[in-house]
Amino acid sequence: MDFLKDPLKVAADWLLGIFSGWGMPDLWAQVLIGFLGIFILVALLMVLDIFLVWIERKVVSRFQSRIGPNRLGPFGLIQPFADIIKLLIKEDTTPEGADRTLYNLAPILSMMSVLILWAVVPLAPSILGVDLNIGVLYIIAAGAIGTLSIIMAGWSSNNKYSLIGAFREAAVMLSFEIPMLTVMLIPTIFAGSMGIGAITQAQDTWNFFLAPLAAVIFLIAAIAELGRSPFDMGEAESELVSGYNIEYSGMKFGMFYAGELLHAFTFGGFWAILFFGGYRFFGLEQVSAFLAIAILFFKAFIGYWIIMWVKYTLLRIRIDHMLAFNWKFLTPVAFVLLMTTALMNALLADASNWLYIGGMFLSNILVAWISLEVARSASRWERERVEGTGYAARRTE
Amino acid sequence: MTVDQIIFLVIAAGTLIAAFRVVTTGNLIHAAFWLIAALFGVAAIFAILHASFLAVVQVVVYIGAISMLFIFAVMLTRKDMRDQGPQLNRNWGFGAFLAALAFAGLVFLVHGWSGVAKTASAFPSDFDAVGALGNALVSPDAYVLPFEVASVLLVAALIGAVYVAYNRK
Amino acid sequence: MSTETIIWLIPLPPALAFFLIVLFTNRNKALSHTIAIGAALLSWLGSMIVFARALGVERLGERPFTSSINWLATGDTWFKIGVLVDPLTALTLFFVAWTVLMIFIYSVGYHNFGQPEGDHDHKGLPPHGATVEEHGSKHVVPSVEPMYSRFFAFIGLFAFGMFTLVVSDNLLTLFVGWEIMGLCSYLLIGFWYGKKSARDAAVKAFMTTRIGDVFMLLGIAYLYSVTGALSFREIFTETTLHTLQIIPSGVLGFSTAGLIGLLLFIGTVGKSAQFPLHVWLPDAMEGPTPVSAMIHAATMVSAGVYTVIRMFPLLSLDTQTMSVIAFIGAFTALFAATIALAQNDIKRVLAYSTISQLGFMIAALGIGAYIAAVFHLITHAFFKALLFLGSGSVIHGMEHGVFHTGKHEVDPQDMFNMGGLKNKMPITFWTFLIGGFALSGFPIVTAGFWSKDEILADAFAHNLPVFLTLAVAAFLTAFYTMRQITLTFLGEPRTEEARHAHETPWTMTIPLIILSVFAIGFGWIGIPEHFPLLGGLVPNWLHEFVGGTLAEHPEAVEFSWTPLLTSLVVALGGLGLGYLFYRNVNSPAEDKLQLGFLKNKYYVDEIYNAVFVKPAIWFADKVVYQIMDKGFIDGILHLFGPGTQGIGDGIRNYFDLPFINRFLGDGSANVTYFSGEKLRVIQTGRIQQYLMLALILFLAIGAILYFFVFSV
Amino acid sequence: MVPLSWYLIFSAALFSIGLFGVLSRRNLIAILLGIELMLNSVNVNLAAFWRYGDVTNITGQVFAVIVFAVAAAEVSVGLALVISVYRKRNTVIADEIDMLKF
Amino acid sequence: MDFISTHFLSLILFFPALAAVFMLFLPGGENKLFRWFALGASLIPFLLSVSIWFQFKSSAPGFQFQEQYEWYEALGSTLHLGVDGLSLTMVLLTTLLTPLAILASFNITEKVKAYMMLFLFLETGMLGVFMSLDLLVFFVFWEVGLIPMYFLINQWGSANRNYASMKFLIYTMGGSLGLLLAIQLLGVLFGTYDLVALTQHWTSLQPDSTLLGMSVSQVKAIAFWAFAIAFAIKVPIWPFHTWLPDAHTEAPTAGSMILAGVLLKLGAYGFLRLILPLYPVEARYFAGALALLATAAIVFGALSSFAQTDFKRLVAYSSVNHMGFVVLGIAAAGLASGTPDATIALNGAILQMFNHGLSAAGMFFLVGVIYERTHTRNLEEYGGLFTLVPVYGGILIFTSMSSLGLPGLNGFISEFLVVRGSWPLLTAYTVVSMLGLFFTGAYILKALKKVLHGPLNERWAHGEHKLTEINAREILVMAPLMLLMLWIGVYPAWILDVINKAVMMLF
Repeated sequence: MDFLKDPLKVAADWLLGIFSGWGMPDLWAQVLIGFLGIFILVALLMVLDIFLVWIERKVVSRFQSRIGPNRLGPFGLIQPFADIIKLLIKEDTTPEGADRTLYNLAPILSMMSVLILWAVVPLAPSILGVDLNIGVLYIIAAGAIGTLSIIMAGWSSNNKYSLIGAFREAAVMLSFEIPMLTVMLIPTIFAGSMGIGAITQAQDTWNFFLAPLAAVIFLIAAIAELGRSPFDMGEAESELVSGYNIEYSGMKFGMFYAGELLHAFTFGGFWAILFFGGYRFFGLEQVSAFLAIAILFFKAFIGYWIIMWVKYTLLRIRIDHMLAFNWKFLTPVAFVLLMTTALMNALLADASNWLYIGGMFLSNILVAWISLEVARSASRWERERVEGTGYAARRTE
Repeated sequence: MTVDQIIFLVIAAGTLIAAFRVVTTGNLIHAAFWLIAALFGVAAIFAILHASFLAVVQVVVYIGAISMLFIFAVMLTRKDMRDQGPQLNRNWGFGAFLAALAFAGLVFLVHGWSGVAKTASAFPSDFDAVGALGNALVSPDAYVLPFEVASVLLVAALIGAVYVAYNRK
Repeated sequence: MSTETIIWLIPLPPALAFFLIVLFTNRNKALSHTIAIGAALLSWLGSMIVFARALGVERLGERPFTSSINWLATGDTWFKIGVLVDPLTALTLFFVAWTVLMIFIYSVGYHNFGQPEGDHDHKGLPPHGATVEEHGSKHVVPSVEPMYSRFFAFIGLFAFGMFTLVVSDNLLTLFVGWEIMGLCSYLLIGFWYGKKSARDAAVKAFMTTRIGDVFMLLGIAYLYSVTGALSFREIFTETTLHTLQIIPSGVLGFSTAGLIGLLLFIGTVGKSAQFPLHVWLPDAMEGPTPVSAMIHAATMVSAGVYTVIRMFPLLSLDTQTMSVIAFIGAFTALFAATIALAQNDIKRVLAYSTISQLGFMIAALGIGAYIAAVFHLITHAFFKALLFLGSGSVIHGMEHGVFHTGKHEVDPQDMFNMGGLKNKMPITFWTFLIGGFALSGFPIVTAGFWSKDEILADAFAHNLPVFLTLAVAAFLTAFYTMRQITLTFLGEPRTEEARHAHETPWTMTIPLIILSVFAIGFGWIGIPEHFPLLGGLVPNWLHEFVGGTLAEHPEAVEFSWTPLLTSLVVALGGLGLGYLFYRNVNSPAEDKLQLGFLKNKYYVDEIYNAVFVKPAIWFADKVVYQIMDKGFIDGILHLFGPGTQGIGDGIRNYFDLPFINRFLGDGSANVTYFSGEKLRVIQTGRIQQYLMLALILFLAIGAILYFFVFSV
Repeated sequence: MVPLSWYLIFSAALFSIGLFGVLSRRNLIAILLGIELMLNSVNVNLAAFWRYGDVTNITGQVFAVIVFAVAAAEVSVGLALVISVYRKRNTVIADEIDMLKF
Repeated sequence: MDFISTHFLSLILFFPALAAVFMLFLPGGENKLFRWFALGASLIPFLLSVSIWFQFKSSAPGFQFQEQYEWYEALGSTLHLGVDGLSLTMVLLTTLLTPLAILASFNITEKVKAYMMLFLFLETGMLGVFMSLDLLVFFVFWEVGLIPMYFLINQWGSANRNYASMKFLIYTMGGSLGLLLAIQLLGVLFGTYDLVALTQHWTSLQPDSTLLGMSVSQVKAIAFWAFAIAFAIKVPIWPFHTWLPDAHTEAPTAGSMILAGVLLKLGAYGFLRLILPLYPVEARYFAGALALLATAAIVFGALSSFAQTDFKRLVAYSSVNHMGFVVLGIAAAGLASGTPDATIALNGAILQMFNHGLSAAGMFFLVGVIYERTHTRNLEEYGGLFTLVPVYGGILIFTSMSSLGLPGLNGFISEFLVVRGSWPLLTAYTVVSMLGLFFTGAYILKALKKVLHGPLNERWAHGEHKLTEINAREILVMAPLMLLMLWIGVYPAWILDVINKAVMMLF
């Protein structure tokens, strides 16, 4: 039973016993076990990544009324492995005039920025890499490294398309970090802690019901962070050929590609963790750690699926519209929402549970409605100004 | 020499080398990337000092934002991709001398200070540095006013930067 | 509802009607007059209820209906206002309510409600008639008054003022109602403000009465400061009256009561148009209609007399004051009657007759005939209202003729343009005749006879000169009344217009009929007990009832044949002579009484203008404003400017310029310039060099501080 | 255990390197880079003094946070100025921007 | 909420000034914004003062809502605020009239921002005078009220504005020189400027001792006249009144409203607050002289007004006439402080201040309304306008009647009380002043006759000069004033009670 409940501890104790048996000092043994744990987690993630490729391809096919990979293995399940083999054996090119160090460093950083996120993901009540008390900030910090990798890649490729792509992507990521961080503070308010584990534990009621608008904003900002359509500024195949990773081939490209997919899945997971209770599901998570992991992954897949749904449904938005959308709409709304939530939290501190939930929910809806109304009238104003009709035109004359 | 010390020395050396490259390398983009390396080093130093909040904020703010801005600025202020001509001015020797003098003066001061040999005390149990920091920043008894002033400064800088860099054509 | 509540409520409906009409319904004529008449009806109803209940109370005078509330804070105490209904008030309420209601109804017809809008009518001018096509031919009919709603608003406010005055239990609210009526008279006289004569008359009316009001205000203040109260019930206590009587005022030997009474009486002189403040009333006939003129004549002027009657206990304390009152009343009665002889305007005759009749009442009070004054006040109100409304009806009928012929230069109010209207307007004629006979004191049947007879009897008993004066005035009254009736109704029509006049609508005739009933019947409530034949058939109810108002019940005078015969002779003689004189007179030239000084009202207006108005304007403009303010005070002020400037110039030229400017100012600038010239070389413009310089200095200073300052 | 003096010397070195950059680099952006190094060295000092003093007294960290804010503001405005100057003068070399001289 | 309830007065006092400062930072050119902002900013003090009106306990002695802050420690002066029934009435009047004046000036199109700011500063200055219980602060606010008005006249006035504004400023400043010296005399003598403390010290001085080399009574007489002249100029009492017609006539409409509505009250308030308590003996001694001047103001004011052909100047002189009654009441009170007669006279005087604030502001506004449409103030050029503008005409008649003192409206109550109070004390003066009351009617009717009645001047009936009816905003300005006029006229107890209790406690 212990193993089902807390497999990590059982395994660690077992390994510690073995290593001690070899006469290893405790400190070294623990470091070794830690490395081992990291290795296993990363390895599992890479395997997952392979299947993500398959899932992505299958899903996009269904969206586009195609069947997708179906030749290799049942349902084409072997197809991703074939792809990997292709990537591995492909020629590794480096463009002329490239800044070699940075060129080679960029894909590694890209992959790394995703993988280090999993250090703070609470997979189960007992399985958590590091319980950082500033986990929320850590997520953003890891995103900063992703930005760095893209800039590196774009600049070092000595290609103007990739440079432009990198710039656009970096600008987008820098911008959308702000609403993202802002709405991530809302679960922080509810939990009273920045730690991801604590946030999960605190969700007796899913945060989604307390802050639906925050969840939506987080999802939008996450899609922008990921650089996926409709915010795929960095790649933008039709304009920049392939953006910052244009000059990459072989496994270096593979790392970018895998990084992006895993990144999307990871943010699906964070969405679930921050707003849908993470591994929690009516106490089922207490039964077994494996069940908890399954619950989390199920939720993460739903988030991932929504992200894919958006990607394959919406068209790309122009960069200036996108930044304007962020700075003039999303960020102010996030700020207002944060303040509203803080205020409501203070006001409803002593209220009963249902009143608390209701008040929070209604205040979110209210903020959403007001901001949509404001946005609507602002855009009508703008349209009339451009078209030269209505009050706006007369006013500006 | 303990493990701590070794780790510190390694990080400090890396940081200083990176910093040195920042001021000496001829390629400005490289200088910016070296700066990122140096900042990572400083973040690591923070981590060693158990200032985890500072460490993460160092990454978010400096690496995530400030260094990106530097790279942007470098890109925006050049006609071709590579740098031309010397990167140091005529007086660099004198500058180096002054910097060395400053370093010497600082070391001298540190050396003469009585508290230099202090050792770190252990963290009290159940002391939450991040929580304490958060409370200190928004508590009216502590630093809410500087905090607010800083935020006003940031807003002013934001608007000012937009205004200054805005292309009026 | 308790009686007190009803009394409080009586004045309110007309005031509400005023605000409703002004604020909301002034565009809808029918709604406006409905509201106004409805309000008058409510007030009428309230008055009748109160009157009926008052009749049922034994010894109402000692136990009147009264109720009051706090109004003004005066130090430790409150000044209270309230309502009071004693027998006098009850009777006054009775006739005021009736006349007001009649006037309201009458106005509907008079202002041509239901007729088309005029062709060229302007607001502020009387309607000029409208052209309508009927049976294929165009003809002109009277047009509706353009400011119809406004008229009803004004008379509503007027009614509010009158009711307030009547029901109030103290002098101050009485004064409030008094002044509100003054405002309304101003507004109504100036109703057709487009006419110069109308607006001059309005200002004249307001200013003339204001002279009286100012004195009355002083009187009120005086009374208030002596007794500390203004409520009638508090003043008319024995101790208070006694105090007032014994304290001398220090002016011309009057007692305090006498002086206060005189001041209050001056107010009445203004309001009731007694000599010498009578000049406004004839001019007030510029008002749009006989209706508003009647309001002034039959109602508002009665208020003056009412006030004197009200204050009778106070006035009667000082014989000197009483003789002044008696003198003014008697003189006015005669004076106005003589002027009335020579007037040709049907309304002006009535106006002067009003002044004259008011003089009768005042004189009656002056000789202490309290009940007679009240009696005549009431009967006069009814028959004079009847006469004014009748004259309005005549004018209206004449206007009809004017519209028919289209000759607008013909004055529809000039009696010499009428004649023979008896057949054209029978109802008007008969009611007018009743009113005229009542005014003349036609024996036995008319109310006027009984009241006038009582005054004469009292005068005969107390004061012979007054009796003689009044007798002459009564004779003249009968004479000019008959002159008026003869010229207007009898004989043959003298003009085409008179030939085409015809009877007025029912809204105008019904009030005439109702009022004529009162003009006859109301006399019977006050038949003296010892009157031959009739005395005692009907109990002298009035004497009993009204007499209860006073603390001491006044004794009825002994019956005497002399005044009775006198009044019979003057009434019948005046009427007969009048008919004989004017039977055949057809133009002003044939009228032998068109004497210059009578026609011009003894030149009083001209004298006032030359003695008071012009000098006042000259004094205000030339002396006070031009010479004193502009010339003298401002002149002194304007000396300050040049003086200060001289000093300033001196300081500037001999100190500032040479010393401060040249030496200190320019000198320091020169020094600064020179040093700047020499030092500018180090300004290279290179930021890093500045920084290095700063750093060197910093290090140097730091080192110096460290080694030489802090180490010591 | 790492002694406090190590941190202080490390930060002094970092500071001096930054100072050298500020004094000697020609490029305006490079000068700003130097300034960043100097600010970082200050933060290291603040954090070190916090750690080696009374840890419950959080003032050192608060100061560091405010230094972050100031640095961010400084960089944004500084770089905006640089870009603006570049637009106007077509150069980012500090020595060439010397209009403000005698 | 605690903060608000403990800082009512300073909130009312400084809110307009803070709002004015805030207006500096509003973007330029947004006239609409400035107007509404200023209106809103002036409404808040009004709401606050209404709220303290209801919280005010009129039967409690002394000052209420007191606040005291360090201000000028070296001189012993503190920022001491407080109100009693007397000043509360004036505060209410001020906070009521300021929003109305701002609303009245919505048609200003030049330099709107500066205009609105000046108005808000003006409000603070006026309120400060009414609220301060410290002589030095009193003086400071006294002068603060002066400067914005100077600029209002000087910048937005009509043709002769330079002369008028200069006259206003120099005249008033000249008067306040003596005031400042006298205040300093008191302050130096006792080391405090606090009114409550000073009143005790000052009145308890022995009359036979010497002070500054003179006998106390001499010093007091000099100080009395220094105070009295400063206030007399502000009231203004004849013969210091000639600045008033000029200033009122040249000021913009809203400026005249405030000038007549509130600024004149500062002088009368000074008499009540400072002269009567500080100099009871001198007030009694000089009451006759004061009454003489008041009577002169009543009579000559009315006569001068009657002589005018300029509508606004006519109204301006009517202020001299009406304020004469205030001073007459004060003189009566000075003569026999504490007696019931004096109390009634003072009640009347204070109520007259309030009433004149309503009616004069209304009259000036109505003059402004017609002037804005016709661009002339000459009475001869109007005529028959009642036909064109019936609503305006009705409002004008209503307001005129209030000014005339028609019973049933507010003016009558206060005039009656003054006459009643001063009759037994100053009989002769009261009788003479009745002449003024008579001429009040004369000039009011003259104005009505010339403007509304008579044959229509065809110039205003058609074409480009066609007269337009008073608009909704302007009616909105008049509506509260008219409502109050009627209310006080019909049922004055609500306000008179507060005044009466204050007077009973003060004197």
